[in-house]
Amino acid sequence: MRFSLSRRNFLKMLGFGSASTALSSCSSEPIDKIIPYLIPPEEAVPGIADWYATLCRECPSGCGLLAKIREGRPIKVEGNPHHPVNRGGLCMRGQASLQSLFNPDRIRTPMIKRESGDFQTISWKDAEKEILDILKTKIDQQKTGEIAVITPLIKGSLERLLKKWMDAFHIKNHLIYEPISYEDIKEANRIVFSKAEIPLYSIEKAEMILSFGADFLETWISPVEYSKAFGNMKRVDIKRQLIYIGQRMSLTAANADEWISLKPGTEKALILGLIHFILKEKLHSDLPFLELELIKGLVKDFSLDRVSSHTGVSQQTIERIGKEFSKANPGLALGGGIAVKGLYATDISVAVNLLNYICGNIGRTVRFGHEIGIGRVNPYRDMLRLIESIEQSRLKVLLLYNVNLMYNLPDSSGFQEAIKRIPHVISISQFMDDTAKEANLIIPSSMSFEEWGDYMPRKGVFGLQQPVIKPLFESRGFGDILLSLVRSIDEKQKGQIPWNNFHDYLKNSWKGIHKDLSPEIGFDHFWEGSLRRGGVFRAETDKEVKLSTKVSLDSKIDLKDKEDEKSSTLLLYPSIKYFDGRGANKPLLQEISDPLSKIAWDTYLEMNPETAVALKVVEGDFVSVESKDGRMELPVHIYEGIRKDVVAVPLGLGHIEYGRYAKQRGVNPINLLSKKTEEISGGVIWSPIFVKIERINKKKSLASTQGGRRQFGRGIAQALFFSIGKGILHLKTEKDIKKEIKEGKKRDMYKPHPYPEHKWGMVIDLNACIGCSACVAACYMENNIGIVGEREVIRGREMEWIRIEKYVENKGNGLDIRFVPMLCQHCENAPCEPVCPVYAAYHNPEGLNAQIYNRCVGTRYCSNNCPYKVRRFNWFSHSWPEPLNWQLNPDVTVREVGVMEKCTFCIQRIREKKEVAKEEGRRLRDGEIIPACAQTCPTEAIVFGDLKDPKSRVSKLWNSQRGYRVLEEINTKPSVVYLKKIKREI
Amino acid sequence: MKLFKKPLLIFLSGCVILFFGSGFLKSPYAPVQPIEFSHKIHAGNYELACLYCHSYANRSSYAGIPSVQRCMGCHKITAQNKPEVKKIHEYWNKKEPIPWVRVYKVPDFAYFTHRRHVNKGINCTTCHGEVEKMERIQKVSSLKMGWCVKCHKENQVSRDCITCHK
Amino acid sequence: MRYSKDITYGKVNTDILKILEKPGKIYYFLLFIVLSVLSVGVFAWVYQIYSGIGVAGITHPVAWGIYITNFVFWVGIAHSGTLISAILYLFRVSWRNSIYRSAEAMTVFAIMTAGLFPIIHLGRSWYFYYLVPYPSQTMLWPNFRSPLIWDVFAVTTYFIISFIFLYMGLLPDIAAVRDKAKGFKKKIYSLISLGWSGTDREWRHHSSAYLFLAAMATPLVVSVHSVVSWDFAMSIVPGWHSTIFAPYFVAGAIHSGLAMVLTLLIPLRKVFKLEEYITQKHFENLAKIIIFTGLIVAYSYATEFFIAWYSNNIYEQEIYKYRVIGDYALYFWIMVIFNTIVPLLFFFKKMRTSTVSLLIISILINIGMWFERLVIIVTSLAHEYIPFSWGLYRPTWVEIAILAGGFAFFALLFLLFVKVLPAVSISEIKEQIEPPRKGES
Amino acid sequence: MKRRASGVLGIFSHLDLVVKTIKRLKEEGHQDLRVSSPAPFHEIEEVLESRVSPVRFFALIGGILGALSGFALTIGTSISWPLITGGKPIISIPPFLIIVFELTILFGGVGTLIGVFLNARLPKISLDTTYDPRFSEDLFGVFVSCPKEKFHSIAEILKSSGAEEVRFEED
Repeated sequence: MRFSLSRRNFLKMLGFGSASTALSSCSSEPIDKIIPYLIPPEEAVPGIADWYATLCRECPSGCGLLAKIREGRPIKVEGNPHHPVNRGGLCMRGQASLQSLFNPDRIRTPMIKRESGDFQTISWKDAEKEILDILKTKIDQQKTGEIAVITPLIKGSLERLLKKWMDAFHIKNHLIYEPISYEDIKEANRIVFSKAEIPLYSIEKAEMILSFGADFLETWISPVEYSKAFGNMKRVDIKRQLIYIGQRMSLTAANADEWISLKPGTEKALILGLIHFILKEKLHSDLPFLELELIKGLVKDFSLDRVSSHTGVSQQTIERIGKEFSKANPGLALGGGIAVKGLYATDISVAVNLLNYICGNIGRTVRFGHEIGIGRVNPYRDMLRLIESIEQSRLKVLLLYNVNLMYNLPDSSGFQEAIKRIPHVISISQFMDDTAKEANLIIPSSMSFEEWGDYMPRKGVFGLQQPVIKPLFESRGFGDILLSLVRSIDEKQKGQIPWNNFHDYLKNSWKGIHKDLSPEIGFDHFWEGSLRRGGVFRAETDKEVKLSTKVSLDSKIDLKDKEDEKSSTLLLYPSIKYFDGRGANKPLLQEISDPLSKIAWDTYLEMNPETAVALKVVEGDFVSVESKDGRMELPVHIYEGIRKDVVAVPLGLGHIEYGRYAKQRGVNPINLLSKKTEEISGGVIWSPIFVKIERINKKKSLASTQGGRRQFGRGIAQALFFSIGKGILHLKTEKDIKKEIKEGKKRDMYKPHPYPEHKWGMVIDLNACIGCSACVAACYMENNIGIVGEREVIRGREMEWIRIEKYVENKGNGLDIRFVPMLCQHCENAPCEPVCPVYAAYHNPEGLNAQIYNRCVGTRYCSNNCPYKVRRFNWFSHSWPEPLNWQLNPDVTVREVGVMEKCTFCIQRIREKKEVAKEEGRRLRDGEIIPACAQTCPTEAIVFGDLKDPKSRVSKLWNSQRGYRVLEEINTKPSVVYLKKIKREI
Repeated sequence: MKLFKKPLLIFLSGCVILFFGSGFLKSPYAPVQPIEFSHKIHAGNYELACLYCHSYANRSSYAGIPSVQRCMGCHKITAQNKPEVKKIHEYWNKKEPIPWVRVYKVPDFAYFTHRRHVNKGINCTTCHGEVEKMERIQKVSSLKMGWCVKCHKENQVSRDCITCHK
Repeated sequence: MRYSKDITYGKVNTDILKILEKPGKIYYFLLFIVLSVLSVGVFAWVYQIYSGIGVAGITHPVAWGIYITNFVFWVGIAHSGTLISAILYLFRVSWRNSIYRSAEAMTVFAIMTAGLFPIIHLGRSWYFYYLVPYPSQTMLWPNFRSPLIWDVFAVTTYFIISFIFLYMGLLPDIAAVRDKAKGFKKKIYSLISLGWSGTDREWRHHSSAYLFLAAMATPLVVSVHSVVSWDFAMSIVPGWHSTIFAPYFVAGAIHSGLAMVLTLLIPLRKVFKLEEYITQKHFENLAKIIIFTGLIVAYSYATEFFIAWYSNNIYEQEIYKYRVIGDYALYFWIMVIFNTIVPLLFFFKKMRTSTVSLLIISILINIGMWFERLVIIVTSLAHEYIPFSWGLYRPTWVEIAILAGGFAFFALLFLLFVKVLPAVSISEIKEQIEPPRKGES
Repeated sequence: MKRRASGVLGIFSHLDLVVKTIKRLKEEGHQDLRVSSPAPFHEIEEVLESRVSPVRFFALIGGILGALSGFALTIGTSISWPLITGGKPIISIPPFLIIVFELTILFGGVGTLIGVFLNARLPKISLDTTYDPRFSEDLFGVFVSCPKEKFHSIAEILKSSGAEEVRFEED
């Protein structure tokens, strides 16, 4: 049993393995072993957490992480506050990243495919020999052109090493593949500013944002970074607005002040219409005459009335937006979201550029010279070329590193057949995914947590990735694999590539960075500093750009292709949970319900209620969706936030392989895509896809965590409205607040209990909360919350301690979707406490509503009596298949079947910090204790602290003018105050 | 009626004896360890401080079991020829840790930190008994809730449940 | 009420002791059915404990379901037993004497059945003793502010008192059985008869004790179901949090209980030919009380809705709207019709007097009352304050099996009872018939 | 441990005769009578002029004890480990009263039971020799305990007042 062996080695080195997390409520003496350190590592004290800075590699944005290590295991990751990309925040996927490290379905050893088609374990030596044999023969035959290497976006040292390595083997073809790329933006920038790169968008600075299908709060380029920025933007001035233009109300749109739905494929017309209007009204910032004329020429036939009739957006709206946007100083128009990556993707991005240009946003909110990493990705066109050359058998060896082409490329691309034609497919992969399954040779590569590395999400940001745990299995880092391969070919290479392992190489290449960044200090000092900080970060200066004289775009009003009219338009979008599909094998991401659909564990087709009525389908009915290139059957989810003539499907599920959690779950909509690429940029044509939808005779109940869709006037998610002229309406005055407090006192029957030392409280700013559910993920990881699986979620038994409640309102700006993070409110008059017959629920002297798990007998009375329904019951004992259980937090017990559990305000963190403060003989500092949810929140919507300390942030926010407490009228006196959302009234 | 009066009496008294008797009959838990390590010698005769081996007790929740390296620190030279010491050498050479058998275990749902207790100046013996007199380590305190609470009550320290329950 | 002249003391003994004779085929057949159903229930419970409470349909947010429904239902059943045996005794209602014994037995058995369900319902049944106040090593005691602890006390007290009361009444009759029995049986009976020999001293203390027990049982019975109702009324769940719950539940309890008495007595009377002792008159009287309790229940329903409407409390209103037209509307209408409309049939003398209609109606009422509890519990929990976490409850086979098991358990106890102890009071019937007199003097 | 007593037992089958007999015996000055009957009869109690049963006091004392222990239990335990629930005071009387009430009834009931047992000398391990199985059916028994000498005179009285059977009990 290789695995158990490797585990024992691991324990040997890192000791205290048997700090068993199994709840043992039996009082009899447990015979278990204590395994002490053989050689105690320096500074590591068992029972005390160490934090190491590293990187998150779950998506190309490259956020910085701090990994919490206990007894040698990473048990939690948090955003690295020093890292300029995420600045301490972290998204749902980042939080779940430890589940890819400890995933039970990782490839554990090198494997080779037998004739029979099944894989057989082989030793590393043999595996390397296999590869070398193939490469050597190619070299000997001078046919290294027949070799191609495909990797995901790798930057920094690894990339440089790969280059060297390929030279060593005379390999030319290297493709960088990312399923979701932005070649259209890049291309547009080349056209407009003759600068082929993806710029940096300063969302904080923008006074008004126009987003054309750019879901920058979910998946667009660098979601955490932009969410953070968005939060700050709102904080700077509550009245700053975001307007979202697209067919579907995405999470970003749901957080916008206004969602403008326009006919599919008419974005370009709208943007040009806006430009036309702005120029006509002379609202533009001053431009040289020639440029003005040039642009005028491009937009001449986009008069208001035509555009309006073509896009279905009213003239007033266009005028209003035009006026306000040009007034905004600066504004920011965003494009290039998947929703607009269609036949005219590049044109749209060009138009967006022009719009930004004439309003003088270039160089202010759109900043060049930062070379965002994702710009390096090869477009879809190149992949198609590759496939072509396979078909013409000009390609014999395919070396794949962590790319899941079988899944991410549409069937229409022909790759699925092509790959079978290749004699040698070598897959260096972490998981047995759809692609690895097709390989002849599988090499297990380490997770980012196990290997050295660095990553440059953009210029000036050198993220350093240090391993936080020894490889769990017989996996190796990609760099190490490359090095050892090179080492074992003939001597003269050795001169060029003298390093024994990637760590040495990395250090060496950082000598270079050291030289041009801070030569004044010694390297070791620099190196250690970088390790501690998680990298070196330097503010890059922007590069000036000017309008190219050769700006051009297809400036006819494009009418959507002549498809037969009864077909509707399909919109694909990357799921905030699974991104492009790589999240699907993490049980946590499957379990958390999507912020908008509130559905977990499945793919669904989003459909407008009216369309559904027309099709005679209801929630959960299956329909068949058929495009020119593919057909699939999936259940329907009714969603008001989508146009009648449009349906949408999230990406991410429908894997053939990829581990127990992803395997055979949901459908993969990518297979509906066509082989056609967008002419100019060569990107995938994501939309519009014209599909026929037919009802089929099959239904299922979707794993929805939502009961009622509306608030029925219960004021759970409250909002205020502002209008440009009048400012915010119905804002509380100081007098009202005083009055409230006074009346609050009157309502009590008994005199309030004293809180001698602390009184913990929380404030949640709904204006900042974007519903991204990162807090939910963080809570799961911090508190060992059980994953119950689809069947139980359907029965309403999900265990989430904090949930994002979604409510649909039809006030003010048409459809209005609101999010409320709902967690235990730690009421002062908690209804759950007195009904517990055994004191398992009680109120502690610091205002916490405590739950003592091993005292609980499971009457479930407290749950009935909790008006907020935040108590969760363990209907079964949950299991974490080895090694997932290694992630469990030793400071939090694992709850047994039949026990009630709930949010504790992360009592273990409070306890820890209090202990530290005691040891150091000082008082607790404000902000020292941060619960997992507050810590990870990308928009810093959650503030936690001590209400007894009048100077604490939370006390200051406590009596805010926007403050309210949910269900105030039943006088439970919650310790959580929500700040009302603020929306633009139109 | 008379007949089954005596048997009944005997039976009842039997139950009573068993019930109370069991308390006294029960001997303290002292499992056989892979190495017959004697605290008597180390802590007793040589008067080694507890913290010398259990070095985390004042820094962490765990007191910590000495690493093999720590053992070898002395036993490379001292008492090499002793059979039990030889065993240490074996482990050291095999590069394997010594699988000691746990004697004191706080259940997973309870949080206990040595750091606070040690730094508050509570003697190790208060809970672990007179270890320096024990040939083989034995469990002297039940570690049951009542046992904890009693002490907390006497010293007027927090009896708030979540101080110890996690 | 008077019995026919030809009933003498001797006849009473012989007639009633006849019940205890060796049972016939039907009896064994019934016993077999009951036992098999019971074993299914037991299996279900074992399965539930083995694999976790999750195998039941209860879920979030409806964390209480059939188990608690059964608990309330059975406690309710118990009540009318005490009503007949104790309250009617205090009022010196003569016709109670011939039916009170089986009613009281029903009480005791119903409590025993009810007592099971809270334990079955627990997430960790094996820790049920945490609810019992005893000096444990943890130095921690139960929370006496919790209605569930009130339940523990109320139900145990109710059981003990009812049992004592039943036993008191039984003493002279057990003696009577003893005097007829032979061999081993005689030993047992003389043991449990405690050597009762009907002397003046025994009778004197006995009857005074009997009176006091009746006097104590009367407030107790009211308190017990009030406490049970407070499990709901003390919470803040809309649809539960209501001041009328205590009287409403007590009335409902007696309503269902009387129905259950009928359901038991009618077959009993038929099988053991007790027409002379349990007469149509008894049934008619019971039927009349049922009309009354039925009306009270109807009134309570009306009041609930009125309060919900008049309070103008959106949460309350939502709940009651939901009950009438929501997912559980069917249950609601079963409850309304069976509990309030059907009993009104007893206004017709025919309905009161024909055993068939009596039996059918009483069974319908039992069903109705069971659903009343289900509706109250489930609908309220399903639509609480936070719309986002509204949910549904679908019972699973486990719950159904245990439900059936509960009925089987009760039936089993009753079956055994009628064959082991006099199901009709001998001595108290004698009190009702003319004692033998020479008449000269 | 049979309670042997010397005396005369008369067995009757009619209530009125029994009553007459008792009257007469009392007139004759025989106070120590024990009457057995299938059911309780006020006539008999009246002629025996037996005082009111003291069981009521047992009930009362039991009840009082119950109430006290109820208060002790609830308040005592709440104080011994004060835990706040739902913002209610540590000693919240209203809920405690329910416990108190239940315990009052419980102890009262048990007290009553004890009362009966003590007063009626129950449980008896075995029946008196003077007991006749038919007493539990339809016969009445009047037992006059008296020394051997008086046997005949009493037997006379009994017979003459309609006893169907007369038995002598010697110790």
